[in-house]
Amino acid sequence: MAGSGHAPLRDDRDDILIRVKDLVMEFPAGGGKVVHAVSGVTFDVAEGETLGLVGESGSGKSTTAKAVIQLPRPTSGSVWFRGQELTELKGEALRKVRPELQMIFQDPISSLNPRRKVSDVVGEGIRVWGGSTDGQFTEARINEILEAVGLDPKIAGERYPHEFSGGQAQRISVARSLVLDPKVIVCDEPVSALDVSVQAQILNLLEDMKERYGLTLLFISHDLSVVKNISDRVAVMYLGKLCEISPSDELYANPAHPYTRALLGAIPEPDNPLAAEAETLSGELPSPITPPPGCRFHTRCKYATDKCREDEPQMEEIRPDHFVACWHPVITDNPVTIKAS
Amino acid sequence: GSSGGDEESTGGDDPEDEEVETGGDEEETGGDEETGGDEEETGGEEEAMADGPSMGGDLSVLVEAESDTWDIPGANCAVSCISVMNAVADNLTMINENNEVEPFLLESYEPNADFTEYTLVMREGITFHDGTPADGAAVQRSLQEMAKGLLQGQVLVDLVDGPDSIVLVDDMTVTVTFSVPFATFGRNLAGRTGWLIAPSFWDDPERAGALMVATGPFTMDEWSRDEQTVLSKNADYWRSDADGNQLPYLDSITFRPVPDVSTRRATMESGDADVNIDSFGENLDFWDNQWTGNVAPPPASRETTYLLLNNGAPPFDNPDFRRAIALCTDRDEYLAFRAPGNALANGPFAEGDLGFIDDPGFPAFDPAAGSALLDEIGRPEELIYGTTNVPSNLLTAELFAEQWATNCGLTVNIDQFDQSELITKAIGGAFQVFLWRNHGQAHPGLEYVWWHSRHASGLALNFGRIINEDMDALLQQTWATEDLGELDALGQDINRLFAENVHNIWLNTTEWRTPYAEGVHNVNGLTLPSGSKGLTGTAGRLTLEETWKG
Amino acid sequence: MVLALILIAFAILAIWVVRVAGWRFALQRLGGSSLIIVLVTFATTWLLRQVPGDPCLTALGTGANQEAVDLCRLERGLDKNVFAQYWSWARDVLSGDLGFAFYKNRETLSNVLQARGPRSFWLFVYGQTIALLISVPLGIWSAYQANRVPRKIPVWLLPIFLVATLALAITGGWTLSAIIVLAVLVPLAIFYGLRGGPAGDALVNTSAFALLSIPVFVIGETFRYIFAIERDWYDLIGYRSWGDGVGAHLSSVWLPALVLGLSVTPVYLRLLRSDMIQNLQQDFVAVAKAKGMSNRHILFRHVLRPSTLTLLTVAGLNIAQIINGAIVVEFIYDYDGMGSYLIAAVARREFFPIQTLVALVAALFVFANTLIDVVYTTVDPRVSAGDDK
Amino acid sequence: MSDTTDPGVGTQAFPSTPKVPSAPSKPIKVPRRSGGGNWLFRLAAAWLIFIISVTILFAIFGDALPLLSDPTLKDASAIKQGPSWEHPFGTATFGQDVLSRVVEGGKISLFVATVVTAIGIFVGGAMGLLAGYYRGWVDTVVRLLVNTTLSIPALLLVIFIVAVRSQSLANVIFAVTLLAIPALARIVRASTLQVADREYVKAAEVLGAKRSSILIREVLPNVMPTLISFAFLTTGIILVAESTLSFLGLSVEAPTITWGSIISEGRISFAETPHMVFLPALVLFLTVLSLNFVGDQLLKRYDIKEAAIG
Amino acid sequence: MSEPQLKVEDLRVAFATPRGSVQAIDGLNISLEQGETLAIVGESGSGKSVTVRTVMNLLPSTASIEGNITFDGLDLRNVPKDRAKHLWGVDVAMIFQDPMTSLNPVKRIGSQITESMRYHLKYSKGQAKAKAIELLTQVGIPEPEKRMRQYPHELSGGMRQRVVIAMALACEPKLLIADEPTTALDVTVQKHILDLLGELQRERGMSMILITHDLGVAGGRADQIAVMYAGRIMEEAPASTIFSSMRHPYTEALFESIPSVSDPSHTRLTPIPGRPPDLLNLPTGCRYAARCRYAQVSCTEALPSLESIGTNHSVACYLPVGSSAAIDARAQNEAAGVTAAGLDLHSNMEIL
Ligand SMILES: Nc1ncnc2c1ncn2[C@@H]1O[C@H](COP(=O)(O)OP(=O)(O)OP(=O)(O)O)[C@@H](O)[C@H]1O
Ligand SMILES: Nc1ncnc2c1ncn2[C@@H]1O[C@H](COP(=O)(O)OP(=O)(O)OP(=O)(O)O)[C@@H](O)[C@H]1O
Ligand SMILES: [Mg+2]
Ligand SMILES: [Mg+2]
Repeated sequence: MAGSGHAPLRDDRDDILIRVKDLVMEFPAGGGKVVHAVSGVTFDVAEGETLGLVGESGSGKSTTAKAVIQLPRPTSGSVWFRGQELTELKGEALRKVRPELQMIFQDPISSLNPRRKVSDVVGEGIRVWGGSTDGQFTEARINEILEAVGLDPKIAGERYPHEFSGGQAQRISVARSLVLDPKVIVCDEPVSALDVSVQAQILNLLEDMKERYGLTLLFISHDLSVVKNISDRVAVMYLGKLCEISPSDELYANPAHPYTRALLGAIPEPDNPLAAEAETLSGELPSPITPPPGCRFHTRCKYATDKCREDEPQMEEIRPDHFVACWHPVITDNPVTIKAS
Repeated sequence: GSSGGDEESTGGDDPEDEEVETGGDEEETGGDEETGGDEEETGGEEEAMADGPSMGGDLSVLVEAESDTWDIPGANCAVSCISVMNAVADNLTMINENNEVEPFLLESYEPNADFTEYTLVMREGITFHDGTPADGAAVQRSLQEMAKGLLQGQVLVDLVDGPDSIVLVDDMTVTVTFSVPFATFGRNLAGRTGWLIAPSFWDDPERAGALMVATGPFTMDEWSRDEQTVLSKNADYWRSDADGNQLPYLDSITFRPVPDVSTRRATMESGDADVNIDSFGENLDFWDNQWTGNVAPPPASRETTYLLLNNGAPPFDNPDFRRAIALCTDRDEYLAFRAPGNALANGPFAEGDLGFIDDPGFPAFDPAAGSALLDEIGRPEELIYGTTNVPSNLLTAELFAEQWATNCGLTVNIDQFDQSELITKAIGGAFQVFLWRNHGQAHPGLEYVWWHSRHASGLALNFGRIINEDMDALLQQTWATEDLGELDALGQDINRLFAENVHNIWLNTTEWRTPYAEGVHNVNGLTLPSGSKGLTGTAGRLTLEETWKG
Repeated sequence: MVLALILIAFAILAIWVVRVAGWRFALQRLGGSSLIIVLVTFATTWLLRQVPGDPCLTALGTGANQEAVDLCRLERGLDKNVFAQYWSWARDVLSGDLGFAFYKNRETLSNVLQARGPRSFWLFVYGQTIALLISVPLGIWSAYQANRVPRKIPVWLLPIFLVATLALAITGGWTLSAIIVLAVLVPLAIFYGLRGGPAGDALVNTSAFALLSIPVFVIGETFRYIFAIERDWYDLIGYRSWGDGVGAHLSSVWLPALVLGLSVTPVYLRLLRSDMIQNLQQDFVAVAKAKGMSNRHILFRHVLRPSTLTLLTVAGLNIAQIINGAIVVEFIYDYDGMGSYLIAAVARREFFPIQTLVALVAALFVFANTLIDVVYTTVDPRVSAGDDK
Repeated sequence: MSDTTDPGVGTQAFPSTPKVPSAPSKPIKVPRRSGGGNWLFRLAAAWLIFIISVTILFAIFGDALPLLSDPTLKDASAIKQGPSWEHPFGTATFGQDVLSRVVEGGKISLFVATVVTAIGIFVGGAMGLLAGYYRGWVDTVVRLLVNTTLSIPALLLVIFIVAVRSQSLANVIFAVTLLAIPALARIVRASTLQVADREYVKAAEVLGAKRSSILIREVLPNVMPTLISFAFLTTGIILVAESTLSFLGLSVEAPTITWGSIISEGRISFAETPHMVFLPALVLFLTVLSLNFVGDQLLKRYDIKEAAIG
Repeated sequence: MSEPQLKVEDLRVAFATPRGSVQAIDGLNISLEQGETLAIVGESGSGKSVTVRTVMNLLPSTASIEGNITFDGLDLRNVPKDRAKHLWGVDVAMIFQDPMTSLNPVKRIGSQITESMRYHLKYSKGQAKAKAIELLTQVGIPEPEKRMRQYPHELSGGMRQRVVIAMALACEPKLLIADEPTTALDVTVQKHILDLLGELQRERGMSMILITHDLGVAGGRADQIAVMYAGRIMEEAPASTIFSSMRHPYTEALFESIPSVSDPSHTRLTPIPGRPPDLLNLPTGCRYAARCRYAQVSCTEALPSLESIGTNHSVACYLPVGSSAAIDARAQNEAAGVTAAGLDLHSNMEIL
């Protein structure tokens, strides 16, 4: 898998909001070595769309998402946002775009400053951008947003983050990111730390907010059900590369990449039809410092051939809008259904 | 009591002698005072009546400072250094208890009539620790080296042709000639100038760090800086006691420099040392009344503690200002708080010494008069009282600062610094007023360097920068006579001169105590070859030649 | 001799550092260390030149006259500017000439180091040993008690302790006020100590705080009074070397070492204790408990090692500061080590030896810290040398 | 203290209650667990307030307070006397009332300690914050400075500084501050590193806040508890340090009274005047102990890992 | 039926905290047959870990415990001293949630595995080592000899969890307690770990308590599932029945709130409103009443007890799902728009 290529870019559409091309992110690993966290990822996100990003831990999901908002700036590659090449923006110019691109973090508690009142946390964006010196407006805006995320502004605004439960804290995070009227919100595992009963609240909230404010989401999770539920398109990552990208229903019905199939097979549902595929994944995830040549998945793939070990597969469209980077994609005509218990 | 017999001089006359020492932890205050003379006699008798001396034993002695070098001509050889040297080296002459000069290492010692030429004849049969003979040549060499030394050179500054006027006449005879009368030379020979040091020491290219080699009762075996100086018995020592026993009695002496006075006292109390020297006022009562061991009898001659005024720089260059400060100083209060039971001093000479007068006319405490005088001449912006940063000295500083401020409305600043700076400031004249302790050498002529204008410029030993023609004249006269009566009269004149000009503000005579443990006998006892008793123990200096343990 | 031994020890340790951590790290550290040493010594040089007072005048004392002083200045290069002086000092030191410790008697610093170095060394070693001997067991005990249920001890034992303490105190002849204070505190301490649990921990912790709150010199002075004067358990006779016999040697050092040790004990104790408490809350401790391991096993085999990390770091960072305590202790016990020499040297304005010593201390500091970084990697395999903690 | 009042009672069997699962369950009676030496904390705080208010009261009302008199009032008839009803702490070398001197000395000692801590916290805190947040060369420089200072024995540095400049109050404060800074900088840096890693700091960056404003608005408030806790500990350490300097004759010039100067005056004749050593030392001790204790409890309360300053 | 292997009766656990007493477990009953797997599911803070820690004797001294726990007829709260020394870790073993922190970072894998064998079973070094290698092979770690000498940080999360399992199995326990053994792991790894546990359990005939908050995990692996909420068991049933015929409103709500892979994307989820009660200040009546859409006045007045309603199926509810009373109650609440416990059924907003 783990391929490159610009095929998934939908250059024919004019509502593309973000275009990520050949994104590479490397970190120094000490001793002169380099961690290849993300290596040549290409995708785009249309306005109003939700792109889900799944993959094992360490596959580079967070790194990709953070590179999109230039925190930190990628090692190479381009990130294009509404007519601007973000990687070329410097200092103040970059800061000016920030309000358009917001982020929600995984840990609801540690992403809120424990020493600031909720209204301050939420109003921070307005303060930074000083939209209006009119305190009334600021307050009205904060109240509006708090209400929108389901918190009573009168009660919640005056409290401190630690007085809230995880779900409520995540609502505050959402409110904070919404206050500047962003176009895009990057959600890095926003529900992983939450209980299932609360997770649904946040997922619903995100959907509502998307509708209400016309948001575009980049949604990361390792829970495949969650990603399916919220995404329009889903991209599967493996060891810093994209394997497969497709509309979500299509992906879950016709997973073509062996890795995607293995992932789906690992979903803990009784009678999972793909369960056998998950067996291959028992091997270790190779080190991102010395990624395997050719297809990065070949070390764990039961279909792997010599070709896979030498040549890197490119993204190819196997069905309308369904792209796979694999020399041996599984293409069948009977869609799989993983029945929920 | 100043009976005639008291008039004696002590070993030290040389400049280094007393320079200070307000510096150490030792605050100079006297303890319960008894007149030195009386105590001396009774003490001496006690010792003499004790059982005969026994041989052997190791003595552990605490001294207040380490010596910087044994290269005496340039050394800052103060009380601790002198105590060690006394045990290692012998003097050419000694002072007896009647304050007269007697030959010691010398067979004979003869000045000419006007005290410009001296004939010194060396005793036969004496050898240095290294076995070489201590003959006339050695005497010549020693004196010459002294004359070349930075410090001792100032004592012998009036030699006719410098070191060349020290001439070896025959094997055992040396003559020394001076350009001016120098009647105190014999006394100098009883002090640092007169230690006979071996040529091998002088020849040592690294003699600044070398062990002393001389003729004394003990040989210097080890010198671990700041830790200890170890001496051991000189088996070939030339002297024996009245019963014919070979001197010294002790096998060895270990001198341990312990600068902190309270540590020295604690060490004595804990029984970890045998002998101590102490001039710390607050300890005197302890040694006199609580100490279970003995205390060696102090001699009459005592140093004086005073406020050293810099006569060479404003504001103390103005005699009226000096007088005003004296008027503003409540010396009785000082005595009460800082030197309880000590005798008030009105002049440089202690009671019982040559030149002492009870009331030389030193201004008495009169704040009104002082204030009035200051109103007249104006008050300086601030007065700087310099002191080392030792707690007890700070207390004294505080007291005077407060007196001058409340009595006479002066602004006094206490400038505190560490010890070494005190000396450098004093020699350089960079001060206004210091607490000081000096003099008490029992002979006005020996104070020459401290007061003569010849020593008052540049880096100078006349720290107070006293420039006074009358003083110069009087000092010169003390060098021309050996008559004790005459010297007494001259001393009194000097005393009055001081009172009149208020060159210094005299405070009190300084008491030393030499406590030693039970079982130690005859500390500071010394019998001269003539059979008379030597004058020892001045200003805490130890003589251990005839000390024994048992 | 001593210097040579020290150098050999240094070399062996350096080789070990290189072996464990590699050349890269060693060179990197060498660079950083040299920078620190140069900075420190230059700053010292510069500062010393600002100090009023003249080393020549101080050395010559009352014997000074202008010519002698000028000659001395020339001989010591004091007439040149700071940079030239620094350079000449550095050249001398690098060429092995440490200079005169006492100008007047031309005693070299090497001599002084040889005579006094071992004293400070042993004082340091024994002080640290005592500190560790007290702080480690107490720290472990205390940390362990922090989360334990106190043992049941009948309250009526308290008056028994009290009476016993009083009886001991009276027969032992303590002074009245001490009896009153101790008669209350000692039984309480025994009681809570035996009882253990959070109260036992609080007892140790509070005692550590108390010790931290008393100036060293008060302890030193009091101990001198009690142990050297009141009872003759310590002889104020100064240092005795190993050559004078083990007994003499130890008995000449134990009290100053104890005082010095006590001054750092609370620091070590509290660090170890808080680290241990923290580590005792780690999951792996629960796992070990679930494995049925005994408490002793868990404490010593699982928790102790990772808990020494902070202790090590702090010990390393404080290595230069031990001298502070040593200065005070050496002063009170008339123990002629390097601490008291340093003070005397400053008083005498002996610039060059002070610079040399400051450089030595700085070198010791950086070396010890480098060493500790390497030890770190063996204590905690997760850390690799050179990581920023 | 009896068993039952001890806060640490733990895993003990409870008398088996009748098993009534369907009834509204009665909560188990659990002995209330105090927050770990709370009463000690209050005691310590009370002592601090007491010491500070006595010192302030004295500053305002002077010798009008009972038992206190002019600390410089000399009395030749009562030199170095032990404690009595008239002089609860005894008298000093000039017969001054030691208690009054302790109160007066407290003014200076506490002033020195507070000022040093304040400046130390300000400068050291700023250094630590900048180093911990901006990292890079700022960090390198700060760490170099800190390590350099730590590699010189503190006392030596004080001696140098005091020797270069005089022993005025300002200089002593300056010298001691110089020593307090590195330790504080180190602690604040460590704490900043931790805070800067938190996601709310990243969130502020995402919002487009300027780095300087993030430092002040997000990082600083969260480093503050550490700073405040260590301020207490530092004040205690400085009080002890000042007394040690006094002992070595390096603290503020006479006749300024500090706790240290009283103790070291008493030390001169320890055997005769133990009251001048122990009673002021006791006050110093209790104050430092309280400061330490309050600081420690704050650390615990804010759950800050103890770093070493000592 | 014989006496169950593990029996917990009316367990109550409370913690003393500075802010008051935390009633973590409140009248909990469990019985586990030899060889059986019991899964405990529930929200965070519902008391799952406290329950098993009580069994493992791992609670801190701040905990007060009431109730009876028997294991193989042994009263676990009063074990004789000599038996206690070799009980936990031998007969009962436990696996913790986070493999990253469960291993001592400064000790080699080998010594961590062998130490309990050496301590409890008095194995010699060689014996212990051989056994450890065998265990590592069993849990599927390649090159076990090499791994023995490694430190935990050199292994991946999945590997570490295997090591932790090997450690727990070292003394061949009869009962294995796994407290969320896969929560910190990737789904892919999770599957393998769970398969492994199942396999080992079958091989050794161990009983197991599996704690999880993932119903899917519980469903596939357990014989019996207990749903916990606020320190109490709400419903307990065989895995096969609980999915098909859950009776507790909480269980029902839990199922509804979970997104399913089989639903198309953007399927609207049904969250459970509100949040669990404050354990410091528990309400009277059913703990779930405040969030329950069926809640009636009676629910807020007295605590419902766990009643058996079928084979191995019991539920603690006055209005079990599917009962006519429940249907009525819900309809009634819908009509009113608000439940007797004050829950607003129509507002989307969570009022604080
Ligand atoms: N700042 C960094 N420095 C060095 N390596 C990094 C850094 N950030 C990420 N990496 C490495 O990059 C790789 C990708 O990490 P990333 O956090 O993007 O993964 P992820 O898919 O988000 O995983 P997870 O599900 O655990 O969050 C990992 O191997 C990680 O160790
Ligand atoms: N040592 C303790 N002191 C005080 N409260 C505690 C303690 N241990 C647990 N609790 C409380 O007991 C309750 C139950 O905790 P427990 O750890 O059993 O929950 P859990 O169901 O395992 O949750 P999770 O899924 O988060 O692990 C929680 O409210 C917790 O705060
Ligand atoms: Mg991530
Ligand atoms: Mg849990």
